[in-house]
Parts: sequence; C-alpha cells; structure tokens
Amino acid sequence: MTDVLLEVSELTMRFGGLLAVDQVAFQVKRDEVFAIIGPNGAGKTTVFNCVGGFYKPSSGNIMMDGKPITGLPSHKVAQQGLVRTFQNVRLFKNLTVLENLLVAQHTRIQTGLLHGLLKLPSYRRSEDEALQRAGDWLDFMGIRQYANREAGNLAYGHQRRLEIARCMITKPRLLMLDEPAAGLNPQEKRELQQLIDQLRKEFDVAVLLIEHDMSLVMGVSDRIMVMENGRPITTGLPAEVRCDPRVIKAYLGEE
Amino acid sequence: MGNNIKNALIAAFMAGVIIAPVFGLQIARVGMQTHLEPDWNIILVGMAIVFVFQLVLRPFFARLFAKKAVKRALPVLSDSARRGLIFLLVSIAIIFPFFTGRAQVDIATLVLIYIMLGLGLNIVVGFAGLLDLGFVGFYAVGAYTYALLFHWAGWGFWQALPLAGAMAALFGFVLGFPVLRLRGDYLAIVTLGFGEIIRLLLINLYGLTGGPDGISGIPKPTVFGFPMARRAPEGQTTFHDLVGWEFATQDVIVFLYLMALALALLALFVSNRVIRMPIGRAWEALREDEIACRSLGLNPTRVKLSAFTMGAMFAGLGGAFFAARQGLVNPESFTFMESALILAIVVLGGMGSQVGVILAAIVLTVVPEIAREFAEYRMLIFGLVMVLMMMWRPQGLLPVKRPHVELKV
Amino acid sequence: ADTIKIGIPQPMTGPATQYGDQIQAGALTAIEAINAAGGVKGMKLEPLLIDDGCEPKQAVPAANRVINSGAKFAVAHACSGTTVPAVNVYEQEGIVAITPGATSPLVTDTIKPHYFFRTIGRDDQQGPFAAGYIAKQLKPKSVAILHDKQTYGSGVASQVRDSLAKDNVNVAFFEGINVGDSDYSAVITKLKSLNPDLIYFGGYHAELGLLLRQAREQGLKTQFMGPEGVANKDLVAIAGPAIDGLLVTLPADFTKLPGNEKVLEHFKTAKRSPDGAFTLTAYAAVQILADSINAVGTDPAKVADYMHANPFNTAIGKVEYDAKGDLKKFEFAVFKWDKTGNMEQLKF
Amino acid sequence: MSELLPQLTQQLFNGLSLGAIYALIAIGYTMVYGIIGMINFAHGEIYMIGAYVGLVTLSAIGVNSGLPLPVIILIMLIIAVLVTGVYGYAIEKVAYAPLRGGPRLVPLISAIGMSIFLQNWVAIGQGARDMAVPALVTGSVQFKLGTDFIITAPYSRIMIIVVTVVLMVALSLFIKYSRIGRASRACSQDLRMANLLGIDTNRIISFTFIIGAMLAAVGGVLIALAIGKLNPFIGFLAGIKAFTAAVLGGIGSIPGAMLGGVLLGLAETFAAAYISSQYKDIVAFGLLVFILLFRPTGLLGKPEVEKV
Amino acid sequence: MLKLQNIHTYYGAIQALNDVSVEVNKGEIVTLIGANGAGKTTLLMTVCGSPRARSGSVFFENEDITQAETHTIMRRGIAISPEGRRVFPELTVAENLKMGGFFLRSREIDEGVDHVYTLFPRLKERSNQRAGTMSGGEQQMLAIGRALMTKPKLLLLDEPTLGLAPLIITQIFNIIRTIRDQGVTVFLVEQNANKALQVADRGYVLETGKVVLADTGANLLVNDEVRKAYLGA
Ligand SMILES: Nc1ncnc2c1ncn2[C@@H]1O[C@H](COP(=O)(O)OP(=O)(O)OP(=O)(O)O)[C@@H](O)[C@H]1O
Ligand SMILES: Nc1ncnc2c1ncn2[C@@H]1O[C@H](COP(=O)(O)OP(=O)(O)OP(=O)(O)O)[C@@H](O)[C@H]1O
Ligand SMILES: CC(C)C[C@H](N)C(=O)O
Ligand SMILES: [Mg+2]
Ligand SMILES: [Mg+2]
Repeated sequence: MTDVLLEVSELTMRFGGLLAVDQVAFQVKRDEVFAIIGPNGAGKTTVFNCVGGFYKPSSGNIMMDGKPITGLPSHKVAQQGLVRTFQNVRLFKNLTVLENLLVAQHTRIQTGLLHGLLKLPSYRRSEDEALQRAGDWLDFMGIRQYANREAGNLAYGHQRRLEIARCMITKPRLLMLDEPAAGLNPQEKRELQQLIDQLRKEFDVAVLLIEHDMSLVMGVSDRIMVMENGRPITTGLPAEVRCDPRVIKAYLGEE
Repeated sequence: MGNNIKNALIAAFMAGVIIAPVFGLQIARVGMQTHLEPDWNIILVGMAIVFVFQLVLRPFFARLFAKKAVKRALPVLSDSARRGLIFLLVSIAIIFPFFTGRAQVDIATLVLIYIMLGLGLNIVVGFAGLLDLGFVGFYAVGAYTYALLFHWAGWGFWQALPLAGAMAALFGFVLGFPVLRLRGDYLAIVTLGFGEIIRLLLINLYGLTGGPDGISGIPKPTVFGFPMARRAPEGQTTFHDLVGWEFATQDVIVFLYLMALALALLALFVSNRVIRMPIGRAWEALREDEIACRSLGLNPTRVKLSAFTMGAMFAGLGGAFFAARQGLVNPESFTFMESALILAIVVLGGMGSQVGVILAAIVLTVVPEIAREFAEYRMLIFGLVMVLMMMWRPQGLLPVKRPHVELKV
Repeated sequence: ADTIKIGIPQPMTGPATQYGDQIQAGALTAIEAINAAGGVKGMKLEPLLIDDGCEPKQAVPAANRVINSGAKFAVAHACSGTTVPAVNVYEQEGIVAITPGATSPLVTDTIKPHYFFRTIGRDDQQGPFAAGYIAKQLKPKSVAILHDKQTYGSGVASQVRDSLAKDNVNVAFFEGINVGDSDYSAVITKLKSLNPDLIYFGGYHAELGLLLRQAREQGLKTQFMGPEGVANKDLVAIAGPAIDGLLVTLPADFTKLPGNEKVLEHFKTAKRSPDGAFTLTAYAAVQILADSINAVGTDPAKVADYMHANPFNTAIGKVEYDAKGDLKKFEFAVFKWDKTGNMEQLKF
Repeated sequence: MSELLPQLTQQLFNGLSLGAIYALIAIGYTMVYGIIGMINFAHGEIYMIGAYVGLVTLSAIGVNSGLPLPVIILIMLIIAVLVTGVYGYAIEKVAYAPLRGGPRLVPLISAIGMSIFLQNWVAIGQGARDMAVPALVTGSVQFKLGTDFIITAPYSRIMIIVVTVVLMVALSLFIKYSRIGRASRACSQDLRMANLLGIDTNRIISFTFIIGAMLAAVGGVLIALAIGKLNPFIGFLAGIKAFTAAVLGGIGSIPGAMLGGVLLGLAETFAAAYISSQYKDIVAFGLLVFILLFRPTGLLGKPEVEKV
Repeated sequence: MLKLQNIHTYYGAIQALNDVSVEVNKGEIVTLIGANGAGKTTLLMTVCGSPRARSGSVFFENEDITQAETHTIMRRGIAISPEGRRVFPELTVAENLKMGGFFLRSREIDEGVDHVYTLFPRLKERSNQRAGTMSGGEQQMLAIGRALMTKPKLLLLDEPTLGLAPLIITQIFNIIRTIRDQGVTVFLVEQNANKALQVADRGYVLETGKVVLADTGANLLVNDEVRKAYLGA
C-alpha cells in the first residue's frame, strides 16, 4: 500500500475547440489536504468533474488507491469512496436535514422492499443505526437543532456544513470540496477551516479543495497546485506558492 | 374607473369574438350547401355577461382574494389528522355499499380503481418526479393479462391477479430501462408514445387480442372458487346456489366493491410504507437533485426504475380489476385521455399526498357522473372543473406534510 | 308501475349520431303511436334516452344506466362495437333488448343470448350478399378491401373477402385503416398502383367519405362499394361529387312495404322522417316489445320466451326469431348513388 | 417493377404534405413550449377552432359568391387568424396566467381541462357531428415518370407545403433577429431575470400565445380545405401528433418542428405504403422513441447544459 | 435617489424584512452587510418589486414605485446583478450582454458590449460560448457585465465577488469606484464586508430583517460589534 490515494495523470478535457483541462497531473496522499487554485475558468471545477465521473475526460488516467476509475459513471466513483460538494450547494432542499443524511447512507443500509414492508427486525436495526449515525454527524457539525427542518430553509453556512456532513456520512476516503467558503462570512470561514482540519484528523480522510479564499487555502492545505488556462503552473507548499511570481501575476495580484 | 370600463369593454368585445363563430353563427346544411343561421342574441348576452363580470364582479373578487391572500399559506394536514381522516374514509367506505343503490356502488368501485391507479402514479410522478403520460399502458397490460389468460387459458380472477401485476411491472421495467435517462418533457412524450404503442398493438394484434372489439365476457371474481353469476358455466356451482340465496345482482356489485376496497387498501398500505422506506427517500432525493444523488453513490437508473416498476405494478392490479368489473376490455378504454385523468387525480390531490389522491379520485370520478344530468354539457363541465380546480387549489386539494422520520433535538 | 320504461341507449354524439337520430325517430314514433292508442295493458311506454356515443368504452356504462333507471326493456345500441360488450350486461341482468342496427354476427354468436334480439340482418348475410352481387354482376378481375378495424367494419369486410374467395374473385388487397385519421393518401397511392376494379370498404361513412374524396383527388377512379353503415347524408356532404356511382348494400326500403301506410301516417303526425335504413327497424323493435308485453306481461323472462316462440307482424314485415335472437329471415338490397346525392335500388 | 419510382415519388409527396400539416401545428406548440416550458395541450383545439372559423366564414361568403378563389381563402385566413388570436390570448389569461410560478404540472392539467372544455364548447355550439368542407381548391399537378402511373399533387396540398415553409422561415428569422424574438428567448430561460431587465414578460407571453394560435388557425383553415371534413374532436389527435413532431425535432426549435413534422409524415406514409396502414402509428411512435434514445433532446434540440 | 420607508416584506407567512428604512443618495456607494439569511437579498429585490413590500414605501427619484410592476421599475434606470447570477444559460455570452441592453439602440449596445469586453477580456474570448457552460466565476463576470450594459442610474449588486479569484475581486471593487465616479449610484450587498466597507460611503447592517446599524463605511469598519460579527476580527 502506497501512501498515494488519488493519482491523476495526463488528464485532458476538451469542449469543442476549447482545452479546458490540459495535461494535468497530480497526486493526493492519504490524510493530505491538497488544494487547487487558479483564476476563474482555469479548469478547476472541470478537473473535479472528470475525477468524480461527471464528465468523461478526453484523455488521461485517474487511479484511486491503485485502481483505475477513469470513465466510470459518477455513482460508481462515489461508491469507491470519492465524494464531493458542489460549487453551488446542492442539497435536497425539500427534504429535511436528517433525511439528507439518510439518503446519503442509501448504499450502506438495508433497502430490501420486503424487509421494509414487513418491518423485519433487520430492517429496523438498519434504520436505527442510520438514524444514530446521522445524529452523530449533526452533533459533530453542530446543527442538530435543525435536524427536522427542510434543508433549503437553512442559513447558507449551515447548508454548507450539511453538505459536508452528507459527504462524510458515506465514509469517503477522499473528500472533494468545490469553493466551500463562497458566500460565507469571515467568521464562518474560520469555522470551516477548523472543521476541515478536524475532519482530516479524526476521520482519516484526504481532502481535495478548490477555493478562492487565500486565508483558508493557506491555512489548511498541505500542498497547493496552481492552474491557469487548463494547465498546472506550479505545485508546492503554501509558502512557496504564495511567493511564486507567476502565481501572483496570474491569480493573486499585488496586495 | 374609466380604465375599468375600457378594460371591460375590451373584454366584452373579445367575448363577442369568441362566442360568435361557435354559438352565434351556426353552420347549417341544406343538401350539399352550407349556410349560416345567425343568433345575435346569444352573442349579445354573452358580451353583456362578460362586461358586467369584468366591471363589477372581478374587482369585487379581487378585493376578496386580496384579503385572503394574507393567509395564503395552505392548511397542511398534520400526521394525526391525516391518520384520522384515513380511518374515517375507510370506515365510511366499508359501510357505504349497504346503504345505497347499485348505481352508487358501481361508481364507487370505479372510484376505488382510480384510487389504485392514482396511488401508483403518485409514486412515479409525485415522489420520483418522473412525468409519465403513458401510465394507462400499464393499466392496459394488467387488464389484458387477465382478459387474455381468461380467454385463452380459462384462468380465474384470483389466479390472474398476481400475474397481471407482475406483467405490468415487467413492462414497466423493460420500457423504463432505456428511457429513464430522458429528462422532463422528453420522458413525458416517450412514455406517451409507449402508452399509444401498447394501445395500437392491442388494436392491431387482432388474432390475439380481438382488436378494437377487445375481449368480452370476462368473469367477475369468484368467492372461494364459486362464481357470482346468474348462470354458472358448465360444471360449476354458483355462489348463490351454494348458500341458497336468491340471486341478486346487488350482491355481486357489493362483493365486487368490497374486493376493490380491499385491493385499494392494500395499495394504500404499500405505498404508505414504501415512501417511508429508504427507497422512498431515494425517489424524493432523485426528484430534487439527480446530480447530487449520483455524487452520493445512488444509481439513478435503478432508483427511477424501481419507482416506475412499482407504479406500473399498481396499474396492472387496477387493470385486472377493471377487466373484471367491466366484463370486457377493449383498447378504447386505454387512451391518452385516461392517462391524463389519472395524472389530474395525482396533481389535484396535491402531488405526493395520498389522502389527496383519494379525494381527487372521488371528485374526478363523481363529477362526470353527476354531470351526466347535464347531458351534452357533461364533458364541458368536466373540463371547466379541471381548470377551476387548478386555479382554486394549485397546491392540490389536500397537501399533507411530507412524512418524515424525526430526530430528537 | 303505471309506465313501462324502455331504455334507448344510442349514439347521440360522435360520428354515428345520424344513426342514433334515425333510431330515436323510429322508436319514439312507435312509442307515441302505441301510447296514443292506449298504451300496453293500460300502461304507457316511457322512453329513456341515453347516449352511448357509438364508443365501445361507453357501452357497459350506458347499459348499466338502462338497468339503474329501472327499465326492463331496451332498444339498444346501433353500433356493433357497443352492442357486443353490452349484450353481456343485458343477459346477466335479464333485460330484454333489441338492436335495430347492429349487424355483426358477434352480437349473438359469442354468448348466444336468450334476452337479446335484433330487428336487422347479420353481416354474414350482408357480406355474402354483397359478394354475390360483385361476383355475378360486376365480375371484377381484382378487388381491394379496406376496413376500419372495428367490430362492424372489419367483420363485414372479412365476410366479403371470404365469400369472394369462394366465388373465385381475386381479392388483391385487404387492410385496415385508422378511424379518425384525416389523411389516407398513402393507402390510396397504394391502391392506385394496384388498380383494382372494385374497392370495398367495411366501416362507417366518415372514413369512406374521406377515402372517396381523396381517391378522386389523386385520380383514382375505381368503383367503391360499402355496407349499410356508410349510407347517410353526411357521407354525401363529405365526399361531395366524389360520391357519384358508389354502391351500398342496405336493408330493403321498408317504407314501400305494403301494409305500412299506417306507420307512415304516424311518422307524419309525429313530424318525423321515416327515411333512413334504421328508422323502421327501430319502429319494429318497439312493436315487438309491445306485442310481447301485451301477450305475457312485463316479466322480462316471459317476454323473452314469448319472443323466441312467436312470429310478429311489424313495420319491417313478418318477423321470427331463432334461439339466439337472430331473425330467421332478413333481406338486403343494393343501392347506387348518383352525383346529386340521391340513391336508387338496383334491380338485378 | 418499373412503377416503383413513380410510386415512390407519389408517396414522397404524400408524406411531405402530411408532414407539412403536422409541422404547421407543431410550430405553434414549440413556440409556446419554448417560452413558458409548458405543454399547451389546448393547442390542437385552437387548430380545430381555426378550421371552424374558416368554415363559418366560407359559409358566410357563400361558395358561389363570385369572388375569386384566392380572395375567398384570404378572407377565411384573416378572419380565422383574428378570432383564434383572441382565443389564444383569452385562454392564456384565463387558464394559465393565474397558475404561473406554481408547481410545474398544474398548468399541464389546466391545459388538458381547457382542451376538453374547448372540444365540447364547439360540440355544443356547432354540433358534434362531422361537418363537410366544400372542396374549394380543386385540381392538381399531374405528371408521369416514364410509366403509366400518374403522379398527382393536388393544389390544396401544395398550398400547405408552401405556406408551412414560408411561415417557418419567416418565424425563425423573426425569433432570431427581432427584438421581441430575442426577448422571448430570454423569457423562455429565466422569466424572472427577463423581468428584472425591464422586459414586460406578461406581454411577451401573451404575444407568443397569440402568434401560436394564429399559426394553428392557418393550419386549421388550409387543412380543412384540403381534407374536407371536420368535427370538434379533430384537434386532439392532430395535437398529439404535432406535439410528437415538435419533440422529435427538439422542442423549442422552430426548424426542429418542421423537421420533426416532415419526418413523422414521411414515416407514417411509408409505413402505410410499405408495411401496412394498420401499423403506421406504431412506426411513428416507435421512431420517436428510437430517435430520442439516441438524441435525448430531439433532432435539433440543444443538448441540455447542466454545469455541475 | 432611492428611499425605502418602513418596509415589511414577506415570503408567504415568513417575514423577511421588518420595518426597514434605507436611503441611498445620488452618486453614493452604499453597502449592506449582514449574516446569512438576514434579508439582504430580499431588500434588493424589494426595490425591484419582486417580491413586493407588503407595507411601507419605496421611492426612486422621488417617485413612489412601491406598487409598480418590476419591468417598469427596472426601466427607470435601475440594473441588478442578482444573487445566483441568473445568466441566460442557453444564450451566448454576447447575447446575454445584448439582453442587458435590451432597450438601447443597436449602436449603444455595441458600445456597451465593447466596454464590458475591455473590463473582462475573458468574456470577449468566450463571446460565442453558451453562458450555462461558463465557469462559476466567468458567469459572475457576465452577470455584472450585463448589469453594466444599460448604464444605469442605480446599480444593485448582490454579492458580486462571490466565487471570483482574488485578482478579479480587486478589479471589481475598482470598477465599482470608477462607475461611481462616473455618476452611477451603487447599492452593494457583500459578504466580504471588509472590502465592501472600504469602498462604501455609507453602510447598513441588517440582522434578521431589521436595520441595526447605519453609519459611514469608515466608521463601521472600526465599529467593534461589526468587527466582531462580520469582519472576523
Ligand atoms: N460544458 C462545458 N462546455 C464548454 N465549456 C466549458 C464547459 N464546462 C466548462 N467549460 C469551460 O472550461 C473552462 C474551465 O471551467 P471550470 O468550471 O473548470 O473553471 P474553474 O477553474 O472552476 O473556474 P471558477 O473559479 O470560475 O469556478 C471555462 O473557461 C469554462 O468556460
Ligand atoms: N423564496 C423564498 N421563500 C421563502 N423564504 C425565503 C425565500 N427567499 C428567502 N427567504 C427567507 O428570507 C430570509 C431572508 O433571506 P435573504 O435571501 O434575503 O437573506 P440574505 O441576507 O440575502 O442571505 P445570504 O447572505 O445567504 O444571501 C431568510 O430567512 C430566508 O430563509
Ligand atoms: C347503425 C349501423 C350503421 C350499425 C352497423 N350496422 C353496425 O353494426 O355497427
Ligand atoms: Mg469552479
Ligand atoms: Mg442573499
């Protein structure tokens, strides 16, 4: 067992004449927080979509734990322990917070039709466990008091938390977060940063992060890859990347 | 006010334009020639009514509704109220046939069949959010399964019933498999196409299905193997002979009704449980956001297919029952209009609301029956009722709180 | 009861309305005449008009309405498509019903009813009759047959086909078309290249009207022929001049029957027209019911037995029934249309 | 078989003219759908009413009025278009506008209700039985391709094809280049945002309905003249077929409606010609299912973009 | 220029704004800050008449527009870059921009498009791409560009920097300053309170539907409560 969890090599994604992602390669190690940053339209989200199976990459290889997952449909990818959040939060808005977490456990619980119709003991046990786990995660995220509310009515920051909880409850090995801090206020951003730290430490999950908020990125990432126009321009430690003149010119601007 | 008068005048003028070519100027034919028989009164009266309505009544209603709008939030049925209501409805349903005439019981049986269909389609449209305009196809499959098994192999109702459900489910599965990746209205039209194809096949496979004439003489369910009929087929004893009753058609009708009630209750129970089960949650989640579902590892095709198949199965059971009630099946009973009616039941009920479906099935079956009194105005009234109902209760007759598990907080 | 209810479930809407009107005219005139003469056993006949739309789907509900209204007798259903399913209901409920229009053999063959009768012939008479005329008088080299896929249309069309085959006439084409379609040009082109000497259509007037019109438009001049279900004024209007030369088989013109002067008198007082193929068959149906009730009372079982056993003198002549309610004898004739929309019986 | 080619040509013409009929109705469907994303099931009924208005007008003028034929037809068209325009406007205001912003299926049901209502409205007013329309446009172009088989193209059908093509082109240009066209495209994607840009969305919607209804009326009049028979229920089947055509072509796309209509017409005709007329509708719907499986948004429909 | 008096706005039974009064003077940048769900978006949308205030009045250039219809309000010279961007996904970038200038003459439209292109060269590169396929940040630029098209008198911006790269954020604030200097009034809702208050002449703090603080931008920046709650200090 190597310590590389996700390995992306020579990933290319073309939309018509547009090369949105061009020969991108990177590795995410176990327990690592790996960030991708870069100007708008650099191709970050597209990388996510390719890795997650939402787009079929034009070429390239994606390996999860040594197994190729290139071109698998997204639900199969998710079953491999690779789940994501979305740039615009995608909750089941009319379902309750609790139900959002129950749906996420769908692949892990007793779903037999007859079991449920007859309320067999194994079914009940499985439902109880699912509820238990959901409750635990709500506690962890500090949103238990909203458990029975419709998810769409939650404040934005809480929705973000719920979305992360919904991913975590599937026991992923790699968590992919697409701009999790967008729309949060500074206070909430700081809480988010602590949360990511905590997740990694307590749940052995690697994190692949896209974010434009530099304080967050610099605060939580182990390594950072900078993309521009579909190509990685540098990969390195936060401190290195921050001072890289190319990054400053293309992305950060002079402060 | 001046503005109001102007608007009312315009509306009255338009009413004139609308009425004139249909009612005002009747086409009459003499031999091979047509000419017109104008009736100006009807046009003028129509215009006057619209004028008055626009000028006086509408502002009045507007004010009325404006006040109401403050409390526009619909009364949502709570869990216990819902249970109470269902209990009440069921009790009424059980004693009902013993206090009314056969015509009423007969209609009530039809209502129960529509309840079954409504509950089935409710799963597909209300929960899984798949707009299915060809639902009637599965209904037809169920009905014909029984009819054909009877016709070609002499099967009885109780033997054929499970097979009718299974057959419809199979059709749902097989047809659903390729098309469920279509979105929204494209799915709607493809399902409509499937419904039509099934109907057309039934018409054209003359040798097998009897074509447009269908199959008649289908027996009603037996009571423990004894037919309920005036004359038994050779070699069988009728139920009334067995117990020594005088044959009364009322009994047959009531028996049929009670069977339908049992089946509808079963459907209610199953759909009620299923939506609280993981699969039910998955349907709803999929309706809300397919991409998010996929990102959590749910296989959308499989989830959709389960809804589609289960809905089809309900339709199949309803179909077998329909065949038994009518004693006859023919493709005419399975036109698109029928799908539309079932869909209307679901929507009018308040998507996803089971009590709503029951009420809507009653309303939409009974209204056209009552409207028979108005002879040729029957369908006119029915159409109008559909439009008005939608305006009156766009959220459905009885929206219920979504059933959901709760967590202590 | 002081009245005897007679259900009249007939098409009051839809394409077959004309036939429903004819039947209503006949039945109501008969009822009024009988009532004016004192009724049946001192009771008046009471007509109950019900619409069946000529749609198979509405048949059972319409029949149920007859029953629910308390009527024990009916002048039931013009169209074979509605009659076939409804027969089961009348039989099950023990209602004596007579159809003045439905000609399909299936009406009485499927369940061999005891309570159901006709005052019209069967298509296994009409079809072979038409075929005989075709084979002997027209002597075509080839015949094309179209039908509307419905009980009546496809039934009579296959009767014609089978009889022609027996007569060694070449049936080059046999196909169904859809009711309610408005464009038949594809099938007409097909016929055009086949170029048969005769086209027989089994079905109702609406489709035949379009077929005729579109055939002539495409330059197809072949002779057309059809059964009694096509013959009415609407056909003339739809087909227009294309109707010229059309042949139809119809019941003989009973208005010319000797002994019917009184009947025609009644139509005149009622201000209704006795014309139309089904007016007098409906009249006769009411006569038969009234005569039977007069003889044995209002118990439907007895009435049915009586009808099977006895001959009747009616507006369509002398009538006798076999065991399943079919007439022992009924005659068809061939009529030809001219371009002004009038028809004339052919003598041969 | 040397007659194969001329026969094929004749069937091709039959298919085209049938397809043009579908297309003419489908264009209206597609426009209305494009703009408020709603299947207007009452559209077929508007077509039927257009046909009736045409017949009423014709009866008022009288077949033997002595007016030249084109003038008569023009008058029929104008009156039919005006009346159905009012119908379209009123239907939208009465049955759909109050439901806007509600659940998506509600207007669909309302439309089905409206469709039933209108059928019976006319059935009561003008009677439910078949009406015959006198054959005004008679005659045809006839020619041979070598053999004895005479290929016949009736003027009434040619007229439909020509009018459909002209209307389609005109409308496509209008939608693409006119301001109202651009506004309506914006409305079709985000009504609220269009409103926020200062566009009076209610007017755009009314306008779309009026245009859609007028197109249906043109179809109604021309088809009634060509076919010669109408009853209050013709709209339903025609509506379903036209809607199928619109979806086949990619709903929302005007050239798509044309393409879908023609394809459907050809499929039906050739199925009737070379398989059996009994199976032509099965072939038509089968084709629809088949094409959608490979092009889930129709032939000319843009693939749905959902950026994750 | 814009004046809201005692506004109450509801979504059905939910009250989103409670007795809010706000004023924006000509040529000012006014910013509105507040936590998630405080009602900031609702306030902007109430100005546009969608949803409409249940009570209270909205004045624009001294005319009461409380009951006016949305499209008439917007045509008075107000433009908005709404929450969630709401670009027309099937239209191309260029068409989206043209929609922004719907009521302008065609020459003005062309000028406007060119102007937006110089502000956001990315949009020029992609002028024929369908807006729905643009990246999140690109769509945000498009939404802002579209709002700028009409040269409005009053510009409403709802979280314009959401999802934008740091470099672009800086640029957006520069643009805001520039157009203010050209005489456009700006009403700005921002999560990025720090930067927003820096450019703003004045600011309001909204909490659960109520205005709890109103002051100049500079003062709010140093206000302790604001710093604690919104600046993350
Ligand atoms: N489906 C698509 N079709 C065409 N072009 C696309 C599609 N999806 C993305 N693009 C283009 O590919 C490029 C990369 O987009 P992507 O969403 O990956 O950017 P990003 O790095 O996530 O930007 P942001 O920070 O703004 O979210 C963009 O220029 C975008 O316009
Ligand atoms: N369409 C709606 N229906 C019902 N409630 C709504 C709706 N839109 C907003 N709300 C509620 O109104 C309140 C104010 O919402 P608003 O969107 O104005 O907040 P905001 O300050 O813009 O928040 P954010 O920073 O998250 O954008 C919230 O409680 C929200 O839940
Ligand atoms: C009334 C008639 C036209 C009916 C026709 N003989 C049939 O059997 O359907
Ligand atoms: Mg992105
Ligand atoms: Mg907001």
